[in-house]
Amino acid sequence: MGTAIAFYILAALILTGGVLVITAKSAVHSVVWLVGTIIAIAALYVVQHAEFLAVIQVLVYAGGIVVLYLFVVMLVNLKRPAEAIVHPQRRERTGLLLGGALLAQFAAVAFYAFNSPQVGTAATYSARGNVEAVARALYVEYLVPFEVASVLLLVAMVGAIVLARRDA
Amino acid sequence: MTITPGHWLALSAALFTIGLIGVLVRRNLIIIFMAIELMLNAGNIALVTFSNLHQQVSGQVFALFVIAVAAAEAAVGLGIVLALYRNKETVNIDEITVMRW
Amino acid sequence: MTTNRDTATSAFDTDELVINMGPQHPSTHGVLRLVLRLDGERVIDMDVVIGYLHRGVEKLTEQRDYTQIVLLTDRMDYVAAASNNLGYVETVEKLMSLEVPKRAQYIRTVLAELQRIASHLVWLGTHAMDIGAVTVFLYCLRERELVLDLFEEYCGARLTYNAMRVGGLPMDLSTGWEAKVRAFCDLLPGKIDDYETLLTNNRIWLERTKDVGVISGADATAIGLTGPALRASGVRRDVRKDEPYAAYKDFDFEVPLGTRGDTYDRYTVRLIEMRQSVRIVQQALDGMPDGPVMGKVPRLIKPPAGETYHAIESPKGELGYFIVSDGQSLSPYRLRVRPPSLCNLQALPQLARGHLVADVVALIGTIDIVLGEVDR
Amino acid sequence: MIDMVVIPVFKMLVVITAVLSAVAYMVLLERKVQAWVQVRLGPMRVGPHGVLQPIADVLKLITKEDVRPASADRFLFTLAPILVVVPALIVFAVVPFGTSTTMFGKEISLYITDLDIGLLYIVSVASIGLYGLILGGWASNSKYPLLSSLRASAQIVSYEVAVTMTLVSLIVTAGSLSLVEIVKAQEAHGVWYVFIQPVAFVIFVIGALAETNRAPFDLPEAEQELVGGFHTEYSGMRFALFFLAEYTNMIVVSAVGVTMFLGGWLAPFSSVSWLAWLGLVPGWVWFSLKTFLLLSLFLWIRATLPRYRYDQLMRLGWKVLIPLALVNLAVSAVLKVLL
Repeated sequence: MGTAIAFYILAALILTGGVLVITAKSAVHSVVWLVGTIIAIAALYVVQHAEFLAVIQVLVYAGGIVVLYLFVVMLVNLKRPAEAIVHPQRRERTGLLLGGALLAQFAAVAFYAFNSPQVGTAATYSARGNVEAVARALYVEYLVPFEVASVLLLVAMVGAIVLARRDA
Repeated sequence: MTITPGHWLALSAALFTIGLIGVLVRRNLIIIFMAIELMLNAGNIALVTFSNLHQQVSGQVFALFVIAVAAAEAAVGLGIVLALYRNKETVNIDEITVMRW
Repeated sequence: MTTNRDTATSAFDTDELVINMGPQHPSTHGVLRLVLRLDGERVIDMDVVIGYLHRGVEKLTEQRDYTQIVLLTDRMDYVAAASNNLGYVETVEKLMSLEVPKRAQYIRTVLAELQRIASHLVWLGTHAMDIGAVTVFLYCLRERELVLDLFEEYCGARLTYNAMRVGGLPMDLSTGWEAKVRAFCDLLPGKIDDYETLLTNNRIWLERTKDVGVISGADATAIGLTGPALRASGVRRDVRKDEPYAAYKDFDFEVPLGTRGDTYDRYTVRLIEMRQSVRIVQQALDGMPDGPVMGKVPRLIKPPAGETYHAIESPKGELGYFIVSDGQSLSPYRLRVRPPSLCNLQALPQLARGHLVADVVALIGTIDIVLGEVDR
Repeated sequence: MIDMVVIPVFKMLVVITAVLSAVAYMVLLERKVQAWVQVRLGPMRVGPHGVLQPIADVLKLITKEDVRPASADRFLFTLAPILVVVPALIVFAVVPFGTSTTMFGKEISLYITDLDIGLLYIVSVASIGLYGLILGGWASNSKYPLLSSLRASAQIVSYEVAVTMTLVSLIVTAGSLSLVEIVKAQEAHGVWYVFIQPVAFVIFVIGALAETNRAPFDLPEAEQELVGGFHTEYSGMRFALFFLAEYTNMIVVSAVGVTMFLGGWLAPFSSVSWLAWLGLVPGWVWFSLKTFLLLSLFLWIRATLPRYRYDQLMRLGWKVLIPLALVNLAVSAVLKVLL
């Protein structure tokens, strides 16, 4: 019951936030809605007993990545509206249609999923918090991917610095 | 009023679709990047749902990797946006068509 | 020149930002207006806009007789009114070839040096406050208060003294005043040590002042810097030594010099000057001659036709007066002031170029300007 | 029902009331401490020795006209102060003020909740407060606030790294992310972690000063440089919210510092037998006292030091504190494994 209420409220928040992100006129407003959506998703993770992931979501996504977006939006100080020019070959309706088609497809899949066996709450697989479980998985089972991810981040960092340097 | 994994996946699918529409419809490169973030998050919701479904933390670990990838993508992508802005004074993808036929 | 390298170091390409600093800004020391062109936080260029406090002092003097003008000079550099008085009366005396009694000369020197201490205290306080050390400001004002008390006891005023007359002084010292000055002279060095404890070896203070706003001796001379700001660049120029006036040739004091010409040097030079001022005051009190404080002055002060220029070392630098008399009227035909603040202010854009906004604030402090004197 | 709803809500009310009144008196304390350092009296008019000054301040701020610049972004201008205050307040959800007390025959714990990821929760919630600063500066549509908010965000992001690193080394030492567990671990160790991790404590205090925009790192609010800071265009109640958030954040970092390094609610000198009576004093008194002392340290520093410059601040953060914190973390980890 409690889960259901939380789910519906959060789902409403997430979807509204998502729609506002892509419809907002000003990019700064978009960023604000993105933050809202991400925090709502973090709350959703808490409902799903993924507390560690929820905190990381807020810390890394909301506190880090989206701040980067905000910085760039504020630095890119456009002299004319960002979307003033439309390419003649742009087909917005087709885009919407494709999105709708994808949603329909997903809906079909979800329809099947509704009939799949129901799973109880997840408290069983992480008795005392799930930090330990996640850490074990991350550092034991997925150690190599973890290291690869860190190399990826390093490369991305170097790349971003090279791109952003003015005298490059 | 029970919430099945189907509900979670439906939410994930809807969010993904919103992100996709954003990518297809908007012309502001920064907003397109944000739409991509929405799609990545939709993926994460699905991953966490499966993690719950199968009582495995692997899904959550994958979600962490997705976040790491998102961070890398944001850094490089926004670097590109800045470089574009410096050279072309625009972030409208409809104006950046040199490499497109 | 440096602009190329500086713009390249800042990470993001933003548009040049033009911001107005002042005339209503907490750290422009009155009504100075700076138009800054910024790249990020780095100053590319700067326009100094002055004139917000222009009252036409020079023109006003043409309507006042020579005694009344003393009062107008008070209102130029209002934190160092006695120095302004001194420069003016000495110029008129030079124009009229008047003899000033020795006792008056000594008292004038004492007053001028006390004024230098007071002015430097205001400078140190505001400079430190601009860099964020608010406490130093209140300590400095506390000691300045003592100087003001001394002035109040001497002439009855605390800010605009009107303390000197052509040919001497309006009144002699009151009894016990000398003892109070001596007590202050004993007290001040310890207080200066206190300020130094808070600032001189403070890492943050060093980082904020060292190598900030460096100007070479040659550049400083070329742009016309005067006073402590010039001496901090290593140029030995002090009117008190070079063209002694009042009683300065009787006293033994040192003129501190800087080596690098940065904000820190200007800071140390002024601190040493305060200590030297204490020495001068003590020597003057020791050697204080007896006699009248007012020389033989005609009832109507009417200098012969002619012109003269005379400069003194005010706390801010070389303060010069140029007076033209037509020999008939009781007012100057023309009076022109060479204000050290204005000359020092000219160096600000050169000092600030390539530095950050935060340094601009420190630099306004370090050149020690008073807008009343800049605009007159 | 009582355990699930009434008691937590009651606790929240108590904590929020306590924090808000603490903030009000923080302001008075700050003015008084500054005044004493600077040989002044400070506020003296409202009430004896100015003790009612906070009430007068609050009344003034509430009744003041709320000015919104014509060209400001209306939505974000309103949102920004809220975004600053809310994270600052909800951090207190996991701060343990004591162990537990008995009230009306019920055992009541002196913390709202004990999350097993409490520390991460604090760090992540604190990172949200940043948005308020950036958006406030941007939405004002004015140059000084914009410069200031860029300064603030860059500063907070940089120092967050160092502070988080020190907290991680504390986690390594304590072996838990829960704040309650960390204090209990200090009890078990018999020594506060400030003595085990002195380097971390120093980095934490410096980083805390920087993260709360306090002197000598108060660049975003440097009155002498940027007029007022990111809240230059704000007035009345909205300004009060920024103000509230700043002081709440100070209390937050002090409370976290006390919990992590100074033994939280533990009485000092627990091993000295003839001082055992100190243990009779309730834990929350010790907690408040230590927080108060740490806050006083902040005020003292503000009254003493000049201000850093932006580039120097960044250099200190990235080239000194972060490497130091990393080394400290590595050493802590190695020692933890070896010992």
